[in-house]
Amino acid sequence: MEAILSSFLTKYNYWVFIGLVMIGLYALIAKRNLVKKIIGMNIAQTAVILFYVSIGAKQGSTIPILDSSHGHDAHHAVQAIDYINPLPHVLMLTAIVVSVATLGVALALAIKVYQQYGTLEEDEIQAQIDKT
Amino acid sequence: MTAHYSALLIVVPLVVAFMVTIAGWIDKRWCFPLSAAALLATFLASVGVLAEVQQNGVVEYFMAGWEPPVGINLRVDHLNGIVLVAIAAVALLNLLGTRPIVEKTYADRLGAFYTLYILLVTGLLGITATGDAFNLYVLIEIAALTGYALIGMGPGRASLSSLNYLFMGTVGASLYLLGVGYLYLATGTLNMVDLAARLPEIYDSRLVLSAFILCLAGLCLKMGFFPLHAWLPNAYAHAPSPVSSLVAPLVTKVMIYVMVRVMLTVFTPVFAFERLQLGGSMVWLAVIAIVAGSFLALSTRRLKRMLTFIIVAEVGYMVGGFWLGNRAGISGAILHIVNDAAMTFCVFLAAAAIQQRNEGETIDDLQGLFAKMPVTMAVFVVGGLSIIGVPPTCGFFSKWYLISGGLAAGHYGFVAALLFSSLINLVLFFRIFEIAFFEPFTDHHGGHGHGGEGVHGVAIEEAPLQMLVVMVTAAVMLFALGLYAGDIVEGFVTHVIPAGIL
Amino acid sequence: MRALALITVLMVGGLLFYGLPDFPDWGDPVSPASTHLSPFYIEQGAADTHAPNVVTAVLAYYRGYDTMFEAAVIFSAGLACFFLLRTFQQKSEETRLYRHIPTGVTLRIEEGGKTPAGSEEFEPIDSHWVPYDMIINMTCRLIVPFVQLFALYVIAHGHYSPGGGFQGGVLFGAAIILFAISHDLRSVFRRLQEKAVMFLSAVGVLIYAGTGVVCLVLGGNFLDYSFLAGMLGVDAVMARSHGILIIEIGVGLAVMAVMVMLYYNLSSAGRHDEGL
Amino acid sequence: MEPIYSFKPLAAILVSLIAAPFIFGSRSPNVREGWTFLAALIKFALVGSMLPAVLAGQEFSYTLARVLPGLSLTLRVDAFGMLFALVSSSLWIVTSAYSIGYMRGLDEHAQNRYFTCFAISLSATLGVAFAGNLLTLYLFYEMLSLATYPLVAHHQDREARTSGRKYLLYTVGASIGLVLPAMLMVYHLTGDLAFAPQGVLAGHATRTTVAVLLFMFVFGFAKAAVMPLHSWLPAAMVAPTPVSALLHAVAVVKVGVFSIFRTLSGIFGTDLLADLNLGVWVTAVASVTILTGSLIALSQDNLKRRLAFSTIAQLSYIVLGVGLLSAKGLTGGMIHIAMHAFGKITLFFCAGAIFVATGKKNISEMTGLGRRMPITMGAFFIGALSVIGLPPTGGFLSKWYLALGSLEANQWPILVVLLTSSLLNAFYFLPVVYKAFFCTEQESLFTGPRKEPPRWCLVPPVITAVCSVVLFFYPQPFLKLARMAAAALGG
Repeated sequence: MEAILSSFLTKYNYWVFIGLVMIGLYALIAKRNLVKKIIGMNIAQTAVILFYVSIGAKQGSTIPILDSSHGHDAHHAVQAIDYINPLPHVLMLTAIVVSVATLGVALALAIKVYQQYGTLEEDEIQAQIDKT
Repeated sequence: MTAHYSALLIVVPLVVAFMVTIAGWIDKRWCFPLSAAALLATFLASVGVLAEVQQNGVVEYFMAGWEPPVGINLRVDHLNGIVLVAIAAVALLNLLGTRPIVEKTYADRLGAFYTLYILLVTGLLGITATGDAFNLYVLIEIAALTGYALIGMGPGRASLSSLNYLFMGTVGASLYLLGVGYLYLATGTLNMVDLAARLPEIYDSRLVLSAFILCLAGLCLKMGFFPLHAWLPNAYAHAPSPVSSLVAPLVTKVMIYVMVRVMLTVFTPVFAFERLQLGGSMVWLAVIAIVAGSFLALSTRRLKRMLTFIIVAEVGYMVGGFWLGNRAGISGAILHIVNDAAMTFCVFLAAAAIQQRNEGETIDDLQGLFAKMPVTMAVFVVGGLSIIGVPPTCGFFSKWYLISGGLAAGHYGFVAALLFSSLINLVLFFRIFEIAFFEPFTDHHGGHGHGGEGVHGVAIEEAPLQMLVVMVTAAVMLFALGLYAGDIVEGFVTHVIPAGIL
Repeated sequence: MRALALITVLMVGGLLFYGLPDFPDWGDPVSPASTHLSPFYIEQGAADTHAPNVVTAVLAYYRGYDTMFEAAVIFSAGLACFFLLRTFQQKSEETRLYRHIPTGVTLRIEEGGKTPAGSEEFEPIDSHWVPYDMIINMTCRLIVPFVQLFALYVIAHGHYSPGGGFQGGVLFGAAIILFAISHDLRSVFRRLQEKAVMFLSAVGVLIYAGTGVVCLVLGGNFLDYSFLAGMLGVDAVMARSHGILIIEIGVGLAVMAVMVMLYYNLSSAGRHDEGL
Repeated sequence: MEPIYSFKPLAAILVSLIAAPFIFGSRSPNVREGWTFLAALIKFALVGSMLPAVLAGQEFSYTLARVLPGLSLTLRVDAFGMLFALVSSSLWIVTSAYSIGYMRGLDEHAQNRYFTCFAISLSATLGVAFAGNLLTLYLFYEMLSLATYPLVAHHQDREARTSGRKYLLYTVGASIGLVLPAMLMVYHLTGDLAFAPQGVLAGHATRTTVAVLLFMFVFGFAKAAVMPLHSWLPAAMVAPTPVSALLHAVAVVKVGVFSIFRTLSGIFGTDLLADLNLGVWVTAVASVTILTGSLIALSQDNLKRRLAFSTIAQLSYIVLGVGLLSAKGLTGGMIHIAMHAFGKITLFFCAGAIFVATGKKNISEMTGLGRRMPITMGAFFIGALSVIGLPPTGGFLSKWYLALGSLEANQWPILVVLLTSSLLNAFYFLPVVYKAFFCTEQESLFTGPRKEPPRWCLVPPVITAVCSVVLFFYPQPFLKLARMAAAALGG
């Protein structure tokens, strides 16, 4: 128990991300409304972003924008330990864009489905398909 | 310029894609020639890269001039070299062949169609060429997004199928992304080769195992490996014909390539085959996939749907062959990636031509088609024979390797599944041939009605010439790939497989 | 379905939890992720690119190839929405609706009826009730230029502070969307046509990829901005800095245009009438 | 001796393949048949031109493509292959002539397709004859199955469709299900599939494995119609008679037994089979097929079906020949390919000619037919003699050798089987002839003057009947080729 507790305390970010992934996936699979599914998908994607950003964190460091701003006075060396890991942020910028793009296309498809069937409930759509 | 071939084969279509959008708003007539020129250039570049690989071994290209792991690199070896050529060739041929259909169906949004088409191809090429695990994810999403859009424009249930595909595809890609994240957490790098170098010390870590399973699960979902295939038949069967003849041959195959790449290059066979001992269970899953795919294909009478279930079975071939973990099996899987792309393209293009001519979509609508569309049906027969695995078409030779892999591994279940699926394919295709050949049948002996010249009895209504030329080229390719199977394996595939694998 | 969902979720969750014990602690400064590659970026980034914002340096330079595809992804999304939804059919002319601009009164004209004279005072509308609120209208009109200005700042200042093409582009797009929400789509179309949006999105990404191609033509590898030095008349490091700015502008354009395009198509379901 | 590397074998195969599109595209029947004859004659000439060298002990070879590492598509002409090629290419000429008469006589539909498929089938047959390894053989074997499918289902009615399905299911099904895995297993065990005089399998496999492989091959080549995989053959009799004649008396079924023969001698090796004492199992299977086939033939009233069951029985003679594992037995088996071909094709030609002239298919309706069509029935009689194995016809020679072979192998039961079978053959053939000629006026179902079938249908059976007789007195070059081949196998 104590191990779990300490694991939770030292890694709570990761716990949260796993929870979010599970919530998102559950919504994506179990919900019968297409928009709810889309929301679930987005939650899962956001959870992944949280995970990556968590990787980048470093205790006692600041955002990766260098202090000695205009870079020319390079005489005081930059210490990597002072700044958090920029790479996950870079990656997540990409992932955010991807999730926005996916969301856009998903919504467009949902609109198309709605135009076609007049509903976004999967059961009702299925009933219409079975009828024909 | 030769040094830049590997970059050009991705950059050229990418740049042209944006130009096509612009051209679409200025003068639509430019869309097709631009696209065709771009894909032709890509094809030539891919051949150039392959030639270079053949001569000097692995070709690396450092984006922005930074060597990995700092920058992103393209890394083309024998494995992705042939896959690149296959993608470029199929994409180009399909573009040329389906032009009549596309220009009729999407006249009002031609620019968008061709842009999405080229971006999809770019995505696939990028997936294949890249040496960076995260870059792979971005490109998977490019290929996927454009694919959803193209598939969603089909008739009938296409938009719903495409939305389901989107859900599944996103989950698959997210799982893969999580896997990469776990790997990054464990090693601090994203480059495949660097990962492979840093992983062995921590093979025992739970992180690596979960990363492995996440990547594998994500990729299995993306490739439509049974039982994660549910999205595939609907999406591919309802897609517009010119799109299904592009995505059906390429997308799943590229995902299988990614699996092979990740397993061979990132995790290395030592981990994938020796430490985990996953092979046996994966092969049994593949057996189930093959058998289930075959039965599902038997159960439908819709032409394109049947073909998609065949793809489900074929995915089983390749996954199973790879996880046999021996030289013959992996060779067979890799060879089958190329061969299956060619033969799936062949049959889907023929199906596109058929559906364009007669509106029906079940196999019962194909009556008398041999007389009406002899060339199309001849191509369809060649494709079918290749899928059945009749020599000297290429399908036979990859099956040959897969079966010998199964024998060498002593995995008789896999051998039996392959043979079983061949027999089912025989039934599937001859069911179609029979209908197309003999119906509407008449109960007479001697056929006095036809006056001896049955061929000229029905007016020939062939597909447009452009399509025919492409189809015939594809059919000839099936024979060529078959007759040169030995050279392909010796020249390329053997270099891919690590020496440790027997 | 629920049972299936539960099983899947538990399996995925279990798998994710399985790896958890071997995770480094959150914020551990000596985890592999923080020690292998990132120090290089932090220590070298500014020296290589003159961009103190290391995220920008990595995003637009070291991993610029990724970012180019990121831009391509967003471009594809915009184009996909257009492709999927846009309908070009003319609406049937049976009933038409007009609004008297000064009073906000809606006119309904049955089939065969005459169009109101003095079209300066009337505008065609698409639904019976169109929200039209002067306060919101004016407020948004006032806000929009400032948002746009800020967006430009975010794009331009990406080297030195959090920001860059994506963020700035989204802000700019948001400004336009805000205008569209507070007025209606037609008024946006008068200022920013669909065709222009399409052009801008393509041109934006083309600027990015084209910069890469220029580098390639000048003898470097794709996206290696240091080879722009000769053309820009600066040293290699500065050339990279400029290169980053150029592609940030391209990204900004593309993202802005795509945001607007997504809104255009999603809000009107592709009909390009008044929208929401 | 080094084989002569020559393009000729490939050319001989390709001739009819190249002619196929021309035949298919022909606008008039005369052009089409012109192409067919041209192809047939060139093919025969090409095969014939290789004969002297082969008789002198030379071999020809040609490698098409290296399809798998260490395995290529290789053509190789040796004495046995030559024998088979000679039989099929010479009979194609005769059959082409007969086809013209038959197809025109009945005004059949889709004749272009018919002649095209025929040409492709012949290519495949020669390919099998000249195959230098098992893979090549398998390739042409499959090609033959597919090319003959439209011929079997030619009539496009329900019966033809069912038969076509059955035909495909048996031949392709068995080859994919049995031959392919067996072939792969052999490749896996030995790394080689070339036909070697003493096989390649020796020393690579246990007795059980060899036995399993043996049965997979024997039954897998379902074209040989070894029971229980025989029932496609009677079903396939719905095809037009020239198809039954050439394909189901010569090309297709002989390809089946040829393949078994080749595999057993070239892959397993006679010594291996003898050492493991497996030949006796092959002879047992063959004997069962011989006796059962003959018995069923007795009960058939439809002439073509009776011939089909007779074929099933006769084919197993050849399998029996290889099962005996003795030089005489092998020789007998091989020349039986030629002798049975000439005899059986005569019978089928006659059956077809009867159908064209009178429309009769059943034996019970043929009483007194000899008066109406004496030449046709005369040819039928000679063909029957040959199949029964009575002098002065070629069939006697092959049976003689088979009998000698069984004595050489000390297998008395086989001799009994042979004799019984000959007796049964006589029982089901001679009454047909007897009733046709020797019946009273009242019994005769045919009245009126002599009326032979059209010339194109009449001449071919006469030619083949004459050949059957000639072969008894002058069995060369077939006997010489068979002896050479048997000697090479060293049985």
